[in-house]
Amino acid sequence: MTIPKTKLKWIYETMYRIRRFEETMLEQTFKGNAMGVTHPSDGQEAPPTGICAHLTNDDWIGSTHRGHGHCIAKGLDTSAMMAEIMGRSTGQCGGKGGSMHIADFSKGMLGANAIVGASIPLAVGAALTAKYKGDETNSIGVSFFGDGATSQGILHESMNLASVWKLPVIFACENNGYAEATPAWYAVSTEDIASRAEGYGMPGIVVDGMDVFEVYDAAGEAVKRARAGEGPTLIEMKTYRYHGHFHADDTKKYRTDEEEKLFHQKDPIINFEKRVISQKLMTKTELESIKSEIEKEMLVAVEFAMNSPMPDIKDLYKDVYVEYSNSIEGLR
Amino acid sequence: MTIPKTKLKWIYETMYRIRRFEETMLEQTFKGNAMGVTHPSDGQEAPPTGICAHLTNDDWIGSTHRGHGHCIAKGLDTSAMMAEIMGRSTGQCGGKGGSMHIADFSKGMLGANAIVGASIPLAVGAALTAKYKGDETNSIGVSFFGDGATSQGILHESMNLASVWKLPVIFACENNGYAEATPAWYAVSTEDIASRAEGYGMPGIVVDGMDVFEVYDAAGEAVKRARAGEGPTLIEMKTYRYHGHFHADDTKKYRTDEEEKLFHQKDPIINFEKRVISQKLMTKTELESIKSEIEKEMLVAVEFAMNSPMPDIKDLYKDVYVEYSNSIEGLR
Amino acid sequence: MVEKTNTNPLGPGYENVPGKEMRFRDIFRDTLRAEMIRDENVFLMGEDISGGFDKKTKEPLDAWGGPFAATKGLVQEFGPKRIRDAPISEAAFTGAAVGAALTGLRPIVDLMYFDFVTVAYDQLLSNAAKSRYMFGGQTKVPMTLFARSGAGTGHAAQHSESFYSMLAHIPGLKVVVPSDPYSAKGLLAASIRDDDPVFLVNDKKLINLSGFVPDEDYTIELGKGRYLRNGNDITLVGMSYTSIVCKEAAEKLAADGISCDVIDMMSLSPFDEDILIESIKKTNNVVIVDEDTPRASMASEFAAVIADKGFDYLDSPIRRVTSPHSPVPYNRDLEKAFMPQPEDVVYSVKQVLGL
Amino acid sequence: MVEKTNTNPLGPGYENVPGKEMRFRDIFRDTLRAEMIRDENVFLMGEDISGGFDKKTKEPLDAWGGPFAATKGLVQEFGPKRIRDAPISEAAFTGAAVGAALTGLRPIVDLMYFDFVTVAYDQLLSNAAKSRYMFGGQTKVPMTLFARSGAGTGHAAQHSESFYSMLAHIPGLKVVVPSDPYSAKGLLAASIRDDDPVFLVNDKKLINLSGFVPDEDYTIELGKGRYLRNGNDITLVGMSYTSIVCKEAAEKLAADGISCDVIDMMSLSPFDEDILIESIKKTNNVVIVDEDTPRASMASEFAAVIADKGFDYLDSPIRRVTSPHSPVPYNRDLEKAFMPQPEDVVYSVKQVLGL
Ligand SMILES: Cc1ncc(C[n+]2csc(CCOP(=O)(O)OP(=O)(O)O)c2C)c(N)n1
Ligand SMILES: Cc1ncc(C[n+]2csc(CCOP(=O)(O)OP(=O)(O)O)c2C)c(N)n1
Ligand SMILES: [Mg+2]
Ligand SMILES: [Mg+2]
Repeated sequence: MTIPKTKLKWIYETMYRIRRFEETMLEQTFKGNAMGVTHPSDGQEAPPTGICAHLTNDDWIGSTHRGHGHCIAKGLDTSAMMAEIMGRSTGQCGGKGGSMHIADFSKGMLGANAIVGASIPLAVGAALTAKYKGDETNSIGVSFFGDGATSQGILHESMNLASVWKLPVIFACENNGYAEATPAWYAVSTEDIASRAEGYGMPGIVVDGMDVFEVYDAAGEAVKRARAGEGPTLIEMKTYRYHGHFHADDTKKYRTDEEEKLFHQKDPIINFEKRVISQKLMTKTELESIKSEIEKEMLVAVEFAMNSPMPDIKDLYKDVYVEYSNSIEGLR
Repeated sequence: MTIPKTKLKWIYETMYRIRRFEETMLEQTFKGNAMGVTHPSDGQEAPPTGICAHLTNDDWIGSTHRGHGHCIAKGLDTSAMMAEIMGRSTGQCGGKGGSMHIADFSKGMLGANAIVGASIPLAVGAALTAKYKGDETNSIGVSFFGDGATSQGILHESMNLASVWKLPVIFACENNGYAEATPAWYAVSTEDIASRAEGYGMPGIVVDGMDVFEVYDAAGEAVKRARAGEGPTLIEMKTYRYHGHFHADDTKKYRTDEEEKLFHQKDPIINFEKRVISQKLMTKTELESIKSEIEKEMLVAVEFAMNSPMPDIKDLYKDVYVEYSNSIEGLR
Repeated sequence: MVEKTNTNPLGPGYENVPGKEMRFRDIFRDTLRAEMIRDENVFLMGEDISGGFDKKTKEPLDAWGGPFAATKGLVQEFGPKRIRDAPISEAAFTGAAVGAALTGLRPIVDLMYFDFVTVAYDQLLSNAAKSRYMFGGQTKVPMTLFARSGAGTGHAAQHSESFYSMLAHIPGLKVVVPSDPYSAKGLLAASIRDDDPVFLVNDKKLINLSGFVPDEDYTIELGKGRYLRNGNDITLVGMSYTSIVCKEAAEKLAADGISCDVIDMMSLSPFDEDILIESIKKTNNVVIVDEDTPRASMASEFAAVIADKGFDYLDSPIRRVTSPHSPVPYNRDLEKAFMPQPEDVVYSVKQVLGL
Repeated sequence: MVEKTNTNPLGPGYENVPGKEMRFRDIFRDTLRAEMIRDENVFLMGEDISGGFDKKTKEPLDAWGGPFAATKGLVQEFGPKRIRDAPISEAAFTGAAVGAALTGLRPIVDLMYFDFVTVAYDQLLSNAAKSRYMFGGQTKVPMTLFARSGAGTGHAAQHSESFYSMLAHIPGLKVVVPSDPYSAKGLLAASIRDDDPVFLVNDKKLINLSGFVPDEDYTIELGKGRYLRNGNDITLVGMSYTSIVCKEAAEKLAADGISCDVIDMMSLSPFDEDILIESIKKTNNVVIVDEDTPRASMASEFAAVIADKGFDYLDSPIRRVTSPHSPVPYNRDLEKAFMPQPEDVVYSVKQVLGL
């Protein structure tokens, strides 16, 4: 597929925003400014970017504990994200969710989710709404999940259900080779996860998840299929996380230097730059200006978050139910 | 595979015992002598028989709500089974379990199970014990489940786990085409369930589940593989239940006469008889004498059950835990 | 349509309401139908809720019409888009219902037997109940689930659960327990119209019982209990089927000159603290009756609330009459002994009152 | 080995027991190790309990050594046969553990975060807890599960649960909640040796705390509570981390001249009714402190038991101090407000005593 220039710019900007957000976020985590555990997704910029490039705000995505990239690719505001990670009242979820629970329903983002596999049926449900409401929007659902999540029964149930109901949904597997320290070759009983798709009557596609162009093309086909009412697709994207499972995890204990180097050579951002420049699709100046915009954005995000107030303690009792009831206040 | 004469007799005897047990049990259910719901398995005699023909008391099977055939093939006593269905103290589980919870641990029978799919990991666990204990017995685990159970995530998780741990287990799918009234073509997103095996790094085999010889051969291979430490196998047996989902279910509401007739023509018992007689493996007299023995056995089973006492009300409080504690008696 | 006017004690204001005697199962289905007509975003999913498909036409056959025929006839009227037969994947379709609720629909999930909630437990607890709070109030989860609970039908350990207390424990979820056709209609309609996830627990023993149902469209406010009988000597607290057990016990006790307030809690989360305290202020004694097993149960919860807020009005210990801390046995006699019976309540009342 | 003798109040008989100060996490691992040495049928499974594998040799790397390093070093000693790394399939490996327990092994399952019990809920409730009863006592299920509970570490709604009351509700299952290194050793060893399924709930806030641990091999009987402090004015009931909260509250109250009995329940199912009633007979007042959310909780259960069997000894209402009926918030200040604090206990005690 040829990619329109504006889209190309969006792709670069999005990948670079994810990269720099994660690096900035990690810095802040180590400074003690994040309130909990964070799971960086740098290295894995291509999957969310290549897929969300085909989506609008009317489409829905489900995400994981490693959800910042999905959020950014779906258009969430990085200041509100940073504030959420810092537990501020201005955060995307008012400081109640944190890194593992960022959601923005106005952008079609159903939420990061800290239970492995648990968000998969949510995207199926969103696709059900889309099909139920019919032509109104012709929207679709995308479920992002990792190689580790494929061991959860809920994936299997969701794929079968989506296939039986022929729902417009994409199962987007980010196979980064590891679930915590456990390698996929140990815990996943097949070489290619996508090979399981056939057993659910849907196409299964393997792509290089370090190459945003490959992801973009495969996603384009799957989105077309979904919007045309032809049902679900499973896309497996072989990718890599540059950092540890969570901010304090030391990858040296379970990954080799060679392996890490290999994937760094496939860096999605550097290779994008090389390609667009050599193919004369974008200029170095264009790239640089995007980069510097994003550097500024990150400064703004940190500034915004750090200067935001903490939530009011009374908010503890808010939003358990739609209507507040003092019976939730507990017993003191 | 050629089948030794004693085994051949055992196979016929077992299939006929299952058939007549179910018919007798249904009669008793309609007379009001069973205390709850019963799920007959007549028509499906070949799968449990062809598989258990390869097993000993040291091997373990997990079963389902439709478990009488599995019990009988694993050598359980039909009188104790009938007594259990009638809720008697002499029943296999002292009247506490009923039709859906018959177990006999002395025979390697891990229990019928009324939660669809729930017994699957139990057989995996039994296989784990076998592997853990090593050469002591070289035993294996077999998990029986239906086409409907394939929609439960636990099957997927169990197959992956068994494959990753390379456990000696057989996933024995009795595809009788229906889960309650729901046809497999509607709810299962693949033509052959066995086709899913590949995605779990194990062989998947489809056999005619109305033909005990086919089942016997496929099971023989799978059992050999398991005992040789080569890991799990998925066998899909296309079969049919002659009666409704449960005793009072009317199949006319969702199955066609043609379809029912078709499968009755494949009757596993009649075709066995034809084959062994035409191939001169057994004589008509041998078959008749087995049949009349079993008719007697059924009379004995009903007699035994009907004449057995009900459990003592005090037994209500027994066996919640290994050691009795009066704190379980509840609050009256 | 009006066959007779109210003869049942629905409380003041209901004396002359037009209505009729109906079976629980029939009013349940009628209410589902009415709510589907009322709001086109309301739809149902579950196993065999239409049940069976014609192989050639691919059309639903409505062979089962749902477990206990709860949805019989609805697929003809609303089609398979709104009466969605699902594979045996409770976790996936409960999760899909959450996803649909988050994106604008109002799904109803029929989980068949209450026991099966365990395979969908994570979707219920981690997603349905938590989404609104953990996402800072951005969204809501307007879904309804229902399933059949209770012992008494010979279904044994894995098809007879009454563990609604576990659901009532979960913040973000609401739990209601109708005890007759009247409350079934009012609570089901209220649950479907509620913007939070609500679980309606339906004791199997109620399904074929009849009772008076007003014709009018009404809802019962979630979180409110009601009096089924008024008395002065002791308060009997029931929920789901044990409300009937309490009524029967009260009749027996009346014969012995003991007069009972009988409260039917109707909602377990939120629940009606006020009615409990109000009644105890009057009677000064209480017995709570619950078919759920006793430990950390709703019986415990009501006892705890009364032991705190009603302490000063109590003349006697708070007694719970519950099932034993045990799975449900198969044998009919054992099963009957498992369930709280009116005689057990009578016995406990007399004990508490020192009679 | 003996570094110092007992300075902690382990009760009579322990004054001169040889032992040492240890961290909770270290004694937990040492106890797992001791039990694996003691019985070769004991083995462990869970995610990343050795953690990482060498691609070439296929050997475990022990990179993680389990969540919170609970199993660090064990795979070197016992090998991958007995320290079994599992895929992220809690339902399947919990079920496999039940199957292994039914066939002669004594599995231990590390479920990592307590919250994940929801995905394995059916195997726990329908199989582990019911098998013995529904099969008429033919078999037993000697398995142990453990997982980390509790708020206070910024893990937010889906990694901070304390819903142990739901497990204690389940007949056939046992539940224990150590509150210090001493009880961790005794309860873990007792759980592993017990022939029923036992769930040990391990509050995260305890993991890095230290305390006195006797060197000797000992177990703590399941179902027994203990006194952490003796007083006359009021009984404070704690469980898991709230036992520490109660101790701190008691210290503050002592400064105001209020003397407390502090009970650490240690076991939630079965639990020690006798110690509750014994203490209330003396103090006539009680506050129960629980980090679990309030409805149908263990706090409710203890209140209910006291309101029945201890009613005659009570001088004041039974007060519960619990978390709100809410998911756990992320923000640190909200999270702290969510958890019962010693100040909350002090406040409630003074209220109850009318001070
Ligand atoms: C049900 C459940 N089990 C275990 C965990 C702990 N856990 C969090 S992330 C993770 C690994 C997930 O691996 P993968 O799906 O490959 O995603 P990745 O971290 O590689 O992005 C695990 C085991 C969890 N959060 N939920
Ligand atoms: C978790 C769960 N969901 C639903 C049911 C209700 N149910 C009992 S049997 C059955 C159909 C099972 O179909 P299949 O696995 O094909 O077995 P068959 O009845 O055909 O032998 C269903 C839905 C159940 N028992 N457990
Ligand atoms: Mg991964
Ligand atoms: Mg079937």
